[in-house]
Amino acid sequence: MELNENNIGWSREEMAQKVALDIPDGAYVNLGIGMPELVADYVPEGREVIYHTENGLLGMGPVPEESEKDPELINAGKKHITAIKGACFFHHADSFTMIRGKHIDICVLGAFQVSVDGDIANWSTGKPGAIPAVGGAMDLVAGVKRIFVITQHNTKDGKSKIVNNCTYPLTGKGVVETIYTDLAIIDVKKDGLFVREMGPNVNFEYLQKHTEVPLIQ
Amino acid sequence: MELNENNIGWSREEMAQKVALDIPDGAYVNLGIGMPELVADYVPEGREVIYHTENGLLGMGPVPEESEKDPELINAGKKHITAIKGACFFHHADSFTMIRGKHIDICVLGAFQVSVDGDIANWSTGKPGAIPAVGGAMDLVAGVKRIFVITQHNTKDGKSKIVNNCTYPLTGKGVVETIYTDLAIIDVKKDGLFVREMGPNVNFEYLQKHTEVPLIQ
Amino acid sequence: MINKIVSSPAEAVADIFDGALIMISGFGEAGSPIELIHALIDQGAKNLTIVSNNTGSGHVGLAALIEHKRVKKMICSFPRTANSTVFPDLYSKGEIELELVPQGTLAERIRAGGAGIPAFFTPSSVNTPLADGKELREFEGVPYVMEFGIKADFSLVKCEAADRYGNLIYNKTARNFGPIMCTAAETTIVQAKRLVELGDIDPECVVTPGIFVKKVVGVNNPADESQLIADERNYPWN
Amino acid sequence: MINKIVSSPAEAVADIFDGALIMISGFGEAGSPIELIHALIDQGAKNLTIVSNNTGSGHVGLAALIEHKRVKKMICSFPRTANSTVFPDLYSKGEIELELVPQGTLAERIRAGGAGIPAFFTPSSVNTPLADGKELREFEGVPYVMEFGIKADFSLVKCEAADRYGNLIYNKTARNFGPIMCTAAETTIVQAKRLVELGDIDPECVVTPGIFVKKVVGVNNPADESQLIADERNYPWN
Repeated sequence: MELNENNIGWSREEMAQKVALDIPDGAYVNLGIGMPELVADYVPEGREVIYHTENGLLGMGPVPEESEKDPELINAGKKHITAIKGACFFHHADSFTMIRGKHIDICVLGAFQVSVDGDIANWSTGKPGAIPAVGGAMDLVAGVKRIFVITQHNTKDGKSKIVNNCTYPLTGKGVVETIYTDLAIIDVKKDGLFVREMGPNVNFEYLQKHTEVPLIQ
Repeated sequence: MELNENNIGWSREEMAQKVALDIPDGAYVNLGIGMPELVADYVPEGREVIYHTENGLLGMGPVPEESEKDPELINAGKKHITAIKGACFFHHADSFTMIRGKHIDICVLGAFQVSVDGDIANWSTGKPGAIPAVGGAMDLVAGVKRIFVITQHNTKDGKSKIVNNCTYPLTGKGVVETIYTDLAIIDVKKDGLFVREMGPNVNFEYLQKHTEVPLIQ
Repeated sequence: MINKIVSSPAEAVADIFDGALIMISGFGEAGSPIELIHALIDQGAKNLTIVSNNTGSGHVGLAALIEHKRVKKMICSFPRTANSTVFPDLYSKGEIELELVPQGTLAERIRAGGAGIPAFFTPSSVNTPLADGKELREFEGVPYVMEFGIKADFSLVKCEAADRYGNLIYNKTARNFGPIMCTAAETTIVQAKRLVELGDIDPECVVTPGIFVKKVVGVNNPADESQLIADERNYPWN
Repeated sequence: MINKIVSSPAEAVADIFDGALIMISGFGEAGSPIELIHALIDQGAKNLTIVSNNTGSGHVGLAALIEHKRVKKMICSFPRTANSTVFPDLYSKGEIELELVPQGTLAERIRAGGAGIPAFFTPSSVNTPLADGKELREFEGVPYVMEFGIKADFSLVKCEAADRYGNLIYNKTARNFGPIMCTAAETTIVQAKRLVELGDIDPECVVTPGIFVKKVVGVNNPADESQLIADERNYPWN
C-alpha cells in the first residue's frame, strides 16, 4: 500500500467498510476471493445480508474454529467457512441459476483494470505462458444485478487501474457500477466517472494525478 | 372390444401382460394414461421395475387404500398412487431431464394411429373446435429410449390404427419400436412391420385383413 | 432484518397489476395455490397471461379466475382435465387465447427463464404441428426446435413449509412446477402450509432457496380442490 | 432385482476405456472421488478427456491421474489452485490440452448434456476472449453466446450416502458438480461414504435420483486430500 505511506487514503479495512455501507439490508451478495471477503466483517448494525458462494451455499457464515473445520464446507476461494441458520446447499447448475438469472443483488470483485465504460478485466493478465483460469468471474459479471469493484487505486508500480480501455483480456463489458479504491469511491455512469467520496488527505488534484481517465467531481 | 366377440385376440389384461413380459429387470418405465397403466400389474416374478411418473416421482407404487389417499400424491393421470420404498420426488424440470435426456428405458403409450415408419399420433384428433392438449406425450416419444404402443388393433368403427401415414397430427416421427394390439405383437423395423406373435384364434390372413399396411410374417 | 412473511393472501397479491404474466404452480390440484388465486380474484387484476400446466377444474381456483374473465391467455400443456368446463367453454367461443406447449418444454422454458438462458434447443415436438413456425436446427444430424425462456412478473406457488428467508420444502408430487416457477418470476409469492423457524428446514433438504422468494403467507388449512368440486362450490363462495 | 452396489473401486472403474470422456465431481478437494480416481490410475485407461472444475492438487487424486500422463485434455474453469503444479507444468510444456470454460457455463453445459439439450445461449463470456469463434446472437437486444451440452462416457462422483437403487445425498458444499455430472454420463460411478437401506433416505431429500446412477461403491473412510498433500504423499503410494 505504497500510496498510504503518508496517511493518504483508506486502509483495506476502511475500503471494505465503505463497500459494506452500500449494501442494503436484505441483500444477497457474492464476495469475490481476496479483499472482497473483508466486506463481510463490516455489515452495519441492524442489516441482515445473505452471502452466496458459487460452489453451492446460500448463507455463508464466518470462519470456523480450528476444531470445526470441515473439508466439505468451503467457499469459492476454497477456504473453510460455516453455514448460518437458514442456509441451504445446492448444486452448481442451481448456483449459477442464481447468478446468471439475476437473482444475486450485488457482487464485490477485485480487478486488474476497470475502464471508463465499466468494462472489467480481472481473470487474466494475458501473459504468454500463464495458465489461464476464469472460475465464475464471467458468469458473475454477466448475471449479478450490481457489480462493485474493490481495488487499490494504482498497481504496485504506480499505474492507474482505472483506464480508458482495458489492456488485459476482459471479464465483462460495461458492467461495473462503482469502484472502491484506497483513494476514492467512484461511480461509473454513462457520461463518465463520478467521484462520490475521497479518502483521508486525498484531494481531487491528487486523485486525478493518480488516475489515467478524467474524473468528474 | 368388438373384435373379441368371437374369442379372437387378447383381452386388455392379456395385452398388458404381453407388454410386461418385454420389460427387463431393472428397467425405468413410464406408463401412459389408460391401458398402459395396466402393465404395472403384470411384472413377472423376480423382476424389479421402477415406474416414473412425469409429475415428479420415481418409484410409483400401487393404488392406495381409500384411507391413505393423499391429494398431493398423484400420477400423470391425476389418479391417487403410492410411493415405494426407495422412491424420490423432484420438480418438473428434473423430471423431464430424465425423459428428454434419454434416462427412461421404456415408455408405454396408447395411440390413435401408428404408421409403418413408427410415427405416432396420440395427442389430437385434429378436429376443428376440439381443445388441443398434449401433456408430456411429445417429450416422452422424443426422449425415452424405447417406445411401446399398446392399443386396440382397430378403431370402434373398424378402421386400422396401423396406417401408411398418420392422418392425425403427429406426436413424434419414427419413434415406435413395438405395437401391442389385441390381435398381434408387431415390431416396427426399417424394412417394415414384422409380426412377432398373434393372439388366440388370429391367423395372418385375418390380421392382414384388419390392417391397412402390409405386414411381414 | 429479512422477513418475507406477510399476514394474508390479500396482502401477498396486492401488487399484481393488470396485464401481468403470472405463473401458477400445480399439476391438477396437487400444488395449486388456491387461496392465493382466490385472493387474486378478489384483488381484481385482469387481462392476465397465466402459465400453468392445466386450466383448473370446477368453479374454484384457476378455473374461477378464468371464469371471471381475468385471463386473456393461457400458456399450458394440458388445458383439458376431468371437471374442466370453464376453459373449454371460453376457448370454443374464442374468448381466451391458448399457447399449447409440450409439458417438458414448458418446464424447461420456465427453468431457462429463471436461469438467465434466453433460448435453447429441444427435440420435443419436432415434426409435429407444435413446432410449426419455430426455428429448427440440426446438431449431430438430429433436428431440434429452438424454444425461448419464459419470465414472469409474478409466480404464485404452494409449498409445504417456509421460513422467514423464504426457504421452501414441498409435499410429494405437489412439488411439480413450484421450484422452477419460483426462479422465473420478478416477484414470487408463496403460500405455505406451515411457517417454521430458520434452521428448522435441514439445509441439505431445502428445495427452493429463499433467494427465489419475495413473499410468504401461511395458509394452514388449504382448501381441498376435489372436495370443493364434489360439493359444487363456486368462488366467490356460493 | 436392482442392486447397483459393487464391491470395490477397482470393480467400479473396470470398464473405463482408452479415450473416454470422463466427468469428475469436486470443487477443490470437496466432493472429489479420490478413491475412484486412484482405482482409475491402477486400471490404466489413457488418452482421457476430463471434465472437472479444477486440475487437482499435489500428487494425489486428479493431479496424480494427470501426472501419470493419462489425460489428453482438461475441460475446466480454474486449472490453477494452491499446491497445483502438475497441470501447470505439463501445460507449459504443451503436453496437455486445456479447454477453459466459465464455471457457470461449464455447469450449464453439463446440465444440458444430461437433460437432452444440445445447445443453449448464455450471456457469460460475451465480449471476452472465451467467446472467440463462438456463435453470437441477440435476444431482445442483448448479445448471447451459444454453448453446447456436454455428455460423458463416465462420471466419477463422490457422495455422502447411497442406497442400492443409486439414490444419493451429498455433504454440504461437496455437492457441487456431482448431481449434474450424474445426469450427463452414459455410466455414472459413485463412491459413497455410507451405504444405506432403501427408504433410509427421505424421498423428499434425495438429491440424485437412482435413475442417473449405474454403479455405487462404499468408501467409508475416504482420504483427506489436504492431509495427503501436507504429508507429501504421491499416488501410487510413496
